[in-house]
Amino acid sequence: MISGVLVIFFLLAGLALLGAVSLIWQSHPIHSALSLILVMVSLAGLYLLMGAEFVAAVQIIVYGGAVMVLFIFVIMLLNAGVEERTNISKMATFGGVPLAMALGLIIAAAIARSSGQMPAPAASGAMSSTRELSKLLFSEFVYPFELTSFLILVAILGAIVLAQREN
Amino acid sequence: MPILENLWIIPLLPLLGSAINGLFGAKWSKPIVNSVALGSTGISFLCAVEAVREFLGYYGTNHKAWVKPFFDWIVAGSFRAGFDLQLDHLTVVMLLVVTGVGFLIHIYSTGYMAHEEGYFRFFSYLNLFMFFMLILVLAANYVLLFVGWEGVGLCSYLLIGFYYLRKSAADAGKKAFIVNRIGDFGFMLGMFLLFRTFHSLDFATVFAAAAKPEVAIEPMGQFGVLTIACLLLFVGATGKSAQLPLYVWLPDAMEGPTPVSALIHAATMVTAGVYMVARSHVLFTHAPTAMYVVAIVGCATAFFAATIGLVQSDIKKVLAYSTVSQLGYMFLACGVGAFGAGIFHLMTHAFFKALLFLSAGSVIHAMGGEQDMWNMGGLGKKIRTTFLCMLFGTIAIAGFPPFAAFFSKDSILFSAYNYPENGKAFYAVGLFAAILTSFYMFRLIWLTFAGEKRYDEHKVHVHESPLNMTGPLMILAFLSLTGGWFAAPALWGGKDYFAEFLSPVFGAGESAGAESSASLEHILSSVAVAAALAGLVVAWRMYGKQVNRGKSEGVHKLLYNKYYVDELYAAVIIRPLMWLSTNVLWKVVDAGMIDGAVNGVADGAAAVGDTLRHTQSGNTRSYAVWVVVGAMVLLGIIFWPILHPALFGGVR
Amino acid sequence: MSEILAKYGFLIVPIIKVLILVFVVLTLDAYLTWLERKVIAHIQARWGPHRVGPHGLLQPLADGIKFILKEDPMPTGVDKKAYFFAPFLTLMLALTSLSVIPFGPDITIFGYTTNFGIADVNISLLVLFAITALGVYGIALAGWGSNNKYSLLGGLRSSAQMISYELALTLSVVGVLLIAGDFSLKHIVEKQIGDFGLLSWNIVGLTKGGGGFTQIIGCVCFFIAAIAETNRVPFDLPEAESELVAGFHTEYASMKFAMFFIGEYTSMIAVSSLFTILFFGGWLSPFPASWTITHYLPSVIFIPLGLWVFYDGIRYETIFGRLILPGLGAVFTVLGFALFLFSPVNEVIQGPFWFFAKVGAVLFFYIWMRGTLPRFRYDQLMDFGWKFLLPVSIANVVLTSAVIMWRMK
Amino acid sequence: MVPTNYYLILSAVLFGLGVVAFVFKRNIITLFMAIELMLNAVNLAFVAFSQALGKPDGEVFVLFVIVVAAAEAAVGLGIIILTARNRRSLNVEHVDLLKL
Repeated sequence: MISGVLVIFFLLAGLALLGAVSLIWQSHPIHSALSLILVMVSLAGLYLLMGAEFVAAVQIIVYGGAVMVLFIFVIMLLNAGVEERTNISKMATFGGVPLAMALGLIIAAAIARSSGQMPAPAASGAMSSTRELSKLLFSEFVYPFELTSFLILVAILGAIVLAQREN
Repeated sequence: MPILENLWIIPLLPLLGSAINGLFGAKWSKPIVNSVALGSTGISFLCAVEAVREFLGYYGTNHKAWVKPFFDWIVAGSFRAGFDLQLDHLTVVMLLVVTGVGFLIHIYSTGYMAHEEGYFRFFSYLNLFMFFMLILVLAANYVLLFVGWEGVGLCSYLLIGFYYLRKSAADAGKKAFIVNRIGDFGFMLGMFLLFRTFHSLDFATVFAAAAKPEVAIEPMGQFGVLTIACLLLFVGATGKSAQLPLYVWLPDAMEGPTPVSALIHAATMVTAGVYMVARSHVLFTHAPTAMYVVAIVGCATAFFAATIGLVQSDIKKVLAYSTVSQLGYMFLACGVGAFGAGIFHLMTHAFFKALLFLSAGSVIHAMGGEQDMWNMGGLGKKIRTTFLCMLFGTIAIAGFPPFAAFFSKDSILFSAYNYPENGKAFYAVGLFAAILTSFYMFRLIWLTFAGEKRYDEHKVHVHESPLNMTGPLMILAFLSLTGGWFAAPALWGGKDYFAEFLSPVFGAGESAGAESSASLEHILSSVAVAAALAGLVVAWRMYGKQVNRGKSEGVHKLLYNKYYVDELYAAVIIRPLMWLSTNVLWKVVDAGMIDGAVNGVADGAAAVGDTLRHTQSGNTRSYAVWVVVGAMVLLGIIFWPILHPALFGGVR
Repeated sequence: MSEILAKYGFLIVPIIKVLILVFVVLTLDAYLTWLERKVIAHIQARWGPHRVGPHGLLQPLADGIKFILKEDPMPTGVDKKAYFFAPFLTLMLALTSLSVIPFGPDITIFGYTTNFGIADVNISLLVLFAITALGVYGIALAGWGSNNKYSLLGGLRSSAQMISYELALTLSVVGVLLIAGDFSLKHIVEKQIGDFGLLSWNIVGLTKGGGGFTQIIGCVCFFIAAIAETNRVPFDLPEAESELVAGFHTEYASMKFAMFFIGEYTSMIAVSSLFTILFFGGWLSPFPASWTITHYLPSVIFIPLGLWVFYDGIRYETIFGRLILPGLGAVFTVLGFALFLFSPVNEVIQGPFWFFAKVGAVLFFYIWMRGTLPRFRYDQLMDFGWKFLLPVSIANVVLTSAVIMWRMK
Repeated sequence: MVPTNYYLILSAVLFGLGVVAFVFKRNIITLFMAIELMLNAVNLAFVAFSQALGKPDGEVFVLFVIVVAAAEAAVGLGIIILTARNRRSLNVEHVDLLKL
């Protein structure tokens, strides 16, 4: 029998897939962006389902609230129009999509076959209270953490340098 | 024993001076450069004296040479070549000669080079030479000795080519360098052979091993390992010490400034070969054949060079050939086993030959650069000090008592006479060479200082050199007068103090002859004096009164052109080499094979790139697809064990 | 009754709560507009609305009817999806953001204990931020969708502005989080319980355990950033009338416009509630818990208010007013007396009373600022956000954490 | 309880769709979105694994990925703006020269 959780999972997964497909389908970047936001939100839902609340929240705040806003901002700034479907690249025109799908399928197949070795999922929510996560982040992964801060600093500088009009 | 404990100070000081002058001297005024150069050498001379004092004290208590390793230089498997310095009686002599004479010549140079370009450069090179020479002398193993050996070669190259704008000078430098390479090649082979035999290159180890009673003395005419090794080493010695057949570079080396000729090509560097042979005397005594060869070569060179010296007109050339012949004497001494006598002659020769060269330099200085003796004459009255010093030197080298060379040359001839393997012949040749020596030296004196002047009063303003040039001359003159008196008592049946001083190194055996027959010694020495007198008389007869540069023909022409040796070498060695390198190495190997290969590679790369270029369309989507393909391949490989049942219907 | 609750409570209770909340909030929004117009009018020495109903009390009703009945024209060349999606998104998010706010302590009715609020998530603060973060899209899409350069500019401005101020908003809260050590708003409030009453609130920070530290800087930063997030004066550039006609909602009319409108006021309420919770002790009374006498304050306020309204009503000009106002006054008075008599109800009401009192004060402050301050220029806005607000809030974080570390030693 | 495979397969499919989008779309910005999509798919896998293994490490990685993605977006969009200014086009196929 299908438990409620499973229903929610399929719901969210369907939404995510829908978003991903429509990201490809839409011809206008802003619609693609909206589809991507849909994917991200549903992924956040899945994280919640797995009990990873913090990640879910961060997913929405950072991806939904910052990154994608940035995308939309840029689209609006550049006033991007409907994309032109040029076919200059033979490679991509003929070989591209099938190959990409094949790639996805290979991974999926590999996972499907290897599900025997997959460990049984631990009790949801039990694994990661935000507190544990932060403890881990600031004890074991503190150096990567600091590094990411540097990375962000550099990114800020780079963005400023790129964006300013040379005069 | 402060200095003895860190012996490295003595060579290091000149190196410092050289570095400082070489790096900063260009900006500095002459006094500063002088103070640096003279200071470094002078202090190192004082250090050397102090070191000798300490060493003698040390030797008095425990009877062995002072060896001190400072750091490992090369360590490879069982092979170790360390920066080890050594001090024994032989080294003491060399050390004092090198530092002392070197210091004097430094002083002299400050006057002689006063008006030259690249003043600081000259002194930088000179100090560098001092450094390497001291390394050579103090080295406790063949490798370090070789370092000094090569280093002095380098410095001699630099200094011969000091006037590098003059082609002759540059060529002479190159010649010296290349000829030395040949010798060094032999030397290195000798070292390798020694290492293969004794598994070490430390003097102490090698000599100890060689001196063991079970190491048989290889009989005459047999070429064992030791003989070959000694011969190879001797090849190196002939290169460095300008013996037959590799003497050709030394006369050309006179292109360098006169102080250089005095220091490097008379007093110190060229004697390195002698020193090395004497240092390896243990090996040589085990290889009589090698010693015989050494004796023959030395004797031949002494005679040969002397004959060439007879007719040279360039004052420095005369001295150069005389140097060669005197070195021949030293090798003769070593060859007949009288190492002590050889070193003795080395020391005295350092004194009087340095004196002669410096005086010649003073003369040239006075004549404003004129070197041809035929354009001199009558200088005796104008530059009296120089004249007197030169006269001292001449008397000394000619071998009149009580001057230095009398004793040293006498002991050499005496040992040669006593040498079992037809020593009489050696003695005869040596004696004849002595006559020649005294002849060409007095010829030089007369041509230069006596007679009426053959130069234009108005062009050349003859003037005495300043004190900082004449001072060293006087000191050296004094030394070349007294330098031989160590051995004086031997004449009256006393003992030879110099030989005794060196006896810890060479063993007491060889001065035995002195006691054996004092009467014979007296006869021989009187003969030698007579020979010198003969030379003097002949010279006076020929050049005493009327002098004109007679046109040369016959023997004179042959001698004047140095037996056409250079031309011979050119014909036999150089031209074939040139032909080979031009027609084979250049045109075929380099142009054909190497360039062909390189260009072929380049063309191949270009062709490949031209085909691959089309994948670089610059279109991001194509790149993306390629990335996808790569990812698929990788994943396929990684997931293969999981996937292949799926692909080939395997069961789970 | 109680066993039914125990059985289906998890299903019924939230539905009831949602219905109540939506009703309350919508009414609140409506009368917030009324209040705003009144207050600003008085600031500007006008009467404000006074035609529809006594003191214009029915004005919101009239507005609502107008919104529903108006024609809804759609400009040509709009991006339909975005154009239609934007208002819904705005309103939806605004309402959702209220769902995690606790309006009071847990209560027990008929033996069924539940939290005073819809959802009790243990990362409610993060959820709230997530929702506010998504709030940008409504405006941005509206601006993009309605094919109008004013709207586009408005959308651009708002997205830029919101990204910029979101950083300051988040960082200014970190101090409070450090003190509370928890993301749950409920726990944050409970941390502020102390025997000094309002001195224990985060803004002063004299908590019982001495774990607190004054967050006055964070408070100021948060408030400024919050105003910017809700696009209110002086940060209302996205809808700057004098520059962009009406900014992102220029092309919207009737219900779609109403949605933006309601959405804006709802998010105002949400932000004010958050502000109250974080810095002003949420539902806690400003007096020390020991002073039980203060529990009668609601009745002490309601009864005179009711009486005054009653008195004001009977001498009102219009008949309508003479009918309605006294009734309203009577209701207030009765309510006051009721609270006075039934102390359990009074106890229950304490939390919400203080909460809404504080929120009301904050909202009044909003309106007051709108009546007072001029609008920023765009570059000033950005400079202020990046060069002042952000550094200051970071400094606050550093200071607070330093103090806490030092306390640990 | 949802089996871990479901999540993994979902993430695989999402990743594949991201790749498809990357090779199929022409608009630079959309390409960028495709990359973000792939990153999200990977994140999903990470979280799924960390849930399966009952260790929060995976989530930490997700946080890192998100940070990197944010930085990347900042710089990448800056570059895109420049490109659009210089090339007057957002079509990757028109941006195939290193020099203008």
